[in-house]
Amino acid sequence: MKSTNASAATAEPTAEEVRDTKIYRNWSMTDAEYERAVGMLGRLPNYTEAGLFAVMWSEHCCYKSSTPILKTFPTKGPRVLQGPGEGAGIVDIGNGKAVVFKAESHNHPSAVEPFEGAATGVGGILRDIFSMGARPVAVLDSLRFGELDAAHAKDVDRNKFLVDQVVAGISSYGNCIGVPTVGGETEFDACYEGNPLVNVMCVGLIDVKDIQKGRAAGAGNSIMYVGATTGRDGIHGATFASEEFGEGNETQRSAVQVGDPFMEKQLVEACLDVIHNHNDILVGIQDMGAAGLVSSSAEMASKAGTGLYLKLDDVPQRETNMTPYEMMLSESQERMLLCVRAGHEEEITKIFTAYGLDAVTIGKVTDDGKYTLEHKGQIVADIPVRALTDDAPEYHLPDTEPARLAGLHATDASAAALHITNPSETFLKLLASPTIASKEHIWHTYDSQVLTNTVIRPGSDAAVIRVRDTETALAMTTDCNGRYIYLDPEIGGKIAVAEAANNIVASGATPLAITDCLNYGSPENPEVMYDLKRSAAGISEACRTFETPVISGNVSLYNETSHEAVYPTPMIGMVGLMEHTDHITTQDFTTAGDAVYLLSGSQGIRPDFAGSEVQKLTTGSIGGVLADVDLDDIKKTQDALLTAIRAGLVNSAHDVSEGGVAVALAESAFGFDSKSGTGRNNPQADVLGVDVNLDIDDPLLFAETVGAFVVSVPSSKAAAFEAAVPAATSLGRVTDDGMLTIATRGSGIRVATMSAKKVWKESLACLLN
Amino acid sequence: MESSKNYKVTVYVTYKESVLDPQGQAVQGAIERMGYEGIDSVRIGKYFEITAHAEDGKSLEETVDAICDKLLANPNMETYRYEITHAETDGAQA
Amino acid sequence: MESSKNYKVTVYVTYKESVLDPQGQAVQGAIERMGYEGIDSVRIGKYFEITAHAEDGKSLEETVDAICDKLLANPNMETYRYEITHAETDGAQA
Amino acid sequence: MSVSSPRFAVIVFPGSNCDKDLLWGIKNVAGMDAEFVRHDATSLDGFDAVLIPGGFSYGDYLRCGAIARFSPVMEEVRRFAEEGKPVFGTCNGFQILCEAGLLPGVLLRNTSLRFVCETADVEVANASTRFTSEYADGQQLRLPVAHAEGRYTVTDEELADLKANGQIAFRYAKGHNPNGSVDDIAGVTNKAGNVLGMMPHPERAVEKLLGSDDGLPFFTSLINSLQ
Ligand SMILES: Nc1ncnc2c1ncn2[C@@H]1O[C@H](COP(=O)(O)OP(=O)(O)O)[C@@H](O)[C@H]1O
Ligand SMILES: [Mg+2]
Repeated sequence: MKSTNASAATAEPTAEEVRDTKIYRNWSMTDAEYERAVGMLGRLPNYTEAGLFAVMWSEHCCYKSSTPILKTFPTKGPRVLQGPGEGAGIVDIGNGKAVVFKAESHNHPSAVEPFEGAATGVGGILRDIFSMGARPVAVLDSLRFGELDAAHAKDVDRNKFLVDQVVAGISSYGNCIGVPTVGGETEFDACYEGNPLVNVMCVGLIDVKDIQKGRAAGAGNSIMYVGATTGRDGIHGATFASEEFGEGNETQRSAVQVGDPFMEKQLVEACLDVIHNHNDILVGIQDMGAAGLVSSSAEMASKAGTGLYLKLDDVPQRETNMTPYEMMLSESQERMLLCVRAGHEEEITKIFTAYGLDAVTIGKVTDDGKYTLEHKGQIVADIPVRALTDDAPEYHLPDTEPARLAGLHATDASAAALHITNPSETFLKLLASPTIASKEHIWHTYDSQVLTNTVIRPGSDAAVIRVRDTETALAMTTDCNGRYIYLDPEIGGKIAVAEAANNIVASGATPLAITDCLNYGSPENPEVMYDLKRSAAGISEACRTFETPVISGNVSLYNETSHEAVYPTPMIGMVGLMEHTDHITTQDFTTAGDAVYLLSGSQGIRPDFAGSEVQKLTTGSIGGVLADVDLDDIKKTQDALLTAIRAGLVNSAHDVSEGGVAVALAESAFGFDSKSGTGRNNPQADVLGVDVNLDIDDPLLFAETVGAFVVSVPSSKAAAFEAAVPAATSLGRVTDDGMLTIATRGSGIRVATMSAKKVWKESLACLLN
Repeated sequence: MESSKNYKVTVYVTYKESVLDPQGQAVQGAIERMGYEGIDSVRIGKYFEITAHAEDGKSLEETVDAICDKLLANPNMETYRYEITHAETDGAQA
Repeated sequence: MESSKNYKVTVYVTYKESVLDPQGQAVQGAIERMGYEGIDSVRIGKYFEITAHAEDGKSLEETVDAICDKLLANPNMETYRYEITHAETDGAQA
Repeated sequence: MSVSSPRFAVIVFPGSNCDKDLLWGIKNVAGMDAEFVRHDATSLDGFDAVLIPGGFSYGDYLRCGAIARFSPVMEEVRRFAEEGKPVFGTCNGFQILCEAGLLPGVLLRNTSLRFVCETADVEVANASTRFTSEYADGQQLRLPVAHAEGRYTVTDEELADLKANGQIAFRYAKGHNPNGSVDDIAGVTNKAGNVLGMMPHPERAVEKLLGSDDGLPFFTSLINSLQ
């Protein structure tokens, strides 16, 4: 078969010119990779083919540097129906139903074009979920930005702008398409200034019988393209995402795409209609994500062990004179690829037309294992499918212990304690710090209730969605404290999972499984590889302890600006199963007179100041030796808490995290509006307070001991609770005097609940003005 | 201030050709469904009517350039153009 | 169809004077915070670039009137004006 | 309610996203006979009430509701309303009814310029409509709102008319107006009282599990008015 170069009409370089000019280097392909491609083809790849190799072998598409690490994650479990490898992972939740979830990053697009970058991030992860056959039921967003005060930011206005626009993008896409955004996290640190992190997780529900796979099986079957037309937007977006930012990257900006949530809404409904009602003629379905058409089609063929013949003239195009290279690499949004049984194309077209969408046949499944592209009567690519997918390079990159660690570990973290002379003052400052302050200003702009399943909205430890036609519910959260991982990747990795599990348990659910977004710097830096490896080891260990396999995930590398990497930030998204909606618990105190307890591991509250908010606040930096966590001990505490919740002994539960036990107590007393319809107008919420006595020194009020919970219990059930959870320490009572009274061995804290709440509630809006 | 004149500035911001305009598409579709013929394409942009005062058109132009670049248009995906006319006079082009 | 000509239509839709335009106010506030002086008021409108074909300007005008009245502007709060120019000719006003 | 249960149509426009919520509320929670009716349907025969859901019809890409009002089914909705039968629109449904001229006024961008999702304090301003008879005048409700363009705007004369005719059905509680609506208006009827639009979502408040069932009497009022 002759494999000519692109038509004479376009002045594309010849195969020889590609070799001689090394143009592939612009696409982040190395000389060695180019040679590998030449070897696989047994000839020089033409321009289009070289482009296909470059994008398919980019980190973003094939995870060439991270695959060896991902293989170390535990991925199996009795409930796991689909682990990593498909659009999203799937876990059985009983009653013939399953939960489908995955997270994805959109860091680089959001850094240059925050609104569209974040919006298309939501659109992309939604497609992963409904391509599995599931209806998306919830979105969570995990965000990291630079600091919001001029003293700690290079360009504070830019940081504010990024927050504003990223949040607007998420809200605009999620609200329009009608999937509730129910949770997330938002943290601020100087290291994210040039490279914010925008991770979005989507959760879907499916009847087990409807599960789909992205397969192009059965020679002769048709490949159909549905959704939006293809434009030149986002070409090389995937390789763009795999490159670190430097000063002169302005020209890359054309890689940003515009989202059309209305189109995607129609796409969801049409695809689910096909899956639910016409499954007999659907062979496989996959979304077009990174590296658009080439990635989706090659993967579908690879998974089925088939070949493909695509006629690019039939690809719906938005712009004129598009080259094969442009069409294959375009990252235009809101497109899906279907494999349809031969002879049934018209039925499919009809269904999509009813939703106002185009569906056209652009090729056929073949049995020759080849990836063949035809354009204007010529063959423009002819590559073994496997070469693009399974045979992509895999690198075992070297790692070395980061030089920073020795210095960080030499810091005495207990120095933070010395700065705490007025605990009430420190307390109020902590409540005002943007990482701890209420994120209401953000999630107020997210429709968190559409689809009428949301029981717990943003504002509590985990969001909760009821599962219709059952007594069950799903709890979900995202978590990661990059500062801990910066100090100690392995322990930090454990903590990220433990905190996610704590949030799930505090809401009354059993952790089921996790997804992740591994946000790191350049893998070519051995220190970054060390962070990646060690934190993955910590995550794996914690996942084994909590019995939460990793069912899906995403890797985002090259998160650097001018060689400054972000904190290693492996975002953990966890979903838990609530056996009965009666178990749903929030962090809010409900009733004056309730007994307040502290549940913590065998060691109680420890002087855990390394990487804490109070350390950052009082010393201006972080450092010290991060205390290891006893995962089994935490698991025991979680199990005890769950038992008590299920026995109906608990009115509220909140895990201790940023800001320590003082902040946890305060947040519980703020009586927030997380249970829809309570809170603001609950006259009690305005007067609730707490009167407790902790037998600790003042600074420990702010120590971030992982695995501790603040729990409130009706006084009539106190005895039963103490019998069920012998390790619980009685601290005092919920009051109705509107005061936070926290006694210690020192001066303790005494502040009016409402004034503390005002600081906490209004801080973020003030900072963002 | 005494010597400053009044101007009217109109700024037009549109998406670059290559950028998808879902809004324009939606409007075009609606026009077709309403039964009107002959509409080949619709693109939607923003339109700002600004009143301003300045010493002269030249200095105002600098300000408007800066405002457009930094605020009114997103250089990643939009282009703009503007017109400055004298207000309260017969609208000569500045 | 053989005798039809190509036109470019630009439609401007703005809020009536009496309608509060908080977006325009926000833009004006942002301009002030950025330190630019001399901007007295900002109002934001929509701007449509339409390409169309029709037998003559007269019949196109009828269509554009109808589209504006029914779809592009809401007469309760907005007003519109438009310009029709020949495309591919020297742009005479229709 | 057995065989003669009234039948409800829930209209589905491209981009509607509260259609399932409305159907769930009226059918699964209130136990009525209800069905989706597509935007391109040309008949509402056999239906006793029409419910227009929230969402982003056609992406709300021009003005909210501006494109949806030209859907074929809206001709039927107009006829239905003219026959005096009940038509209800929430959120985007309200916006569509205003754009279609079935209700006075328009809904503009919130004064905050931001999307607002919260549980609003709403007051029943007129409990004698067919949609509000199960409430008492002045009753305080907790109803979810979720919109970016909910600032109800009418001219002074129109406002005077609304007041004179008792067309204001719901108001936001004093000091809790989430969008800048004139006179704190949250929901209005037409002059005849058979068409009602409101920004709050009663269908999101029909189950205690989800925090509030303050919206349930809204639907029972409507159901009772049909029996
Ligand atoms: N970007 C966001 N989007 C939605 N909800 C958010 C966001 N950021 C924070 N939240 C919500 O605010 C609450 C507090 O978040 P966080 O401090 O991260 O909780 P925790 O420390 O318990 O993990 C949670 O309910 C969370 O879902
Ligand atoms: Mg928590």
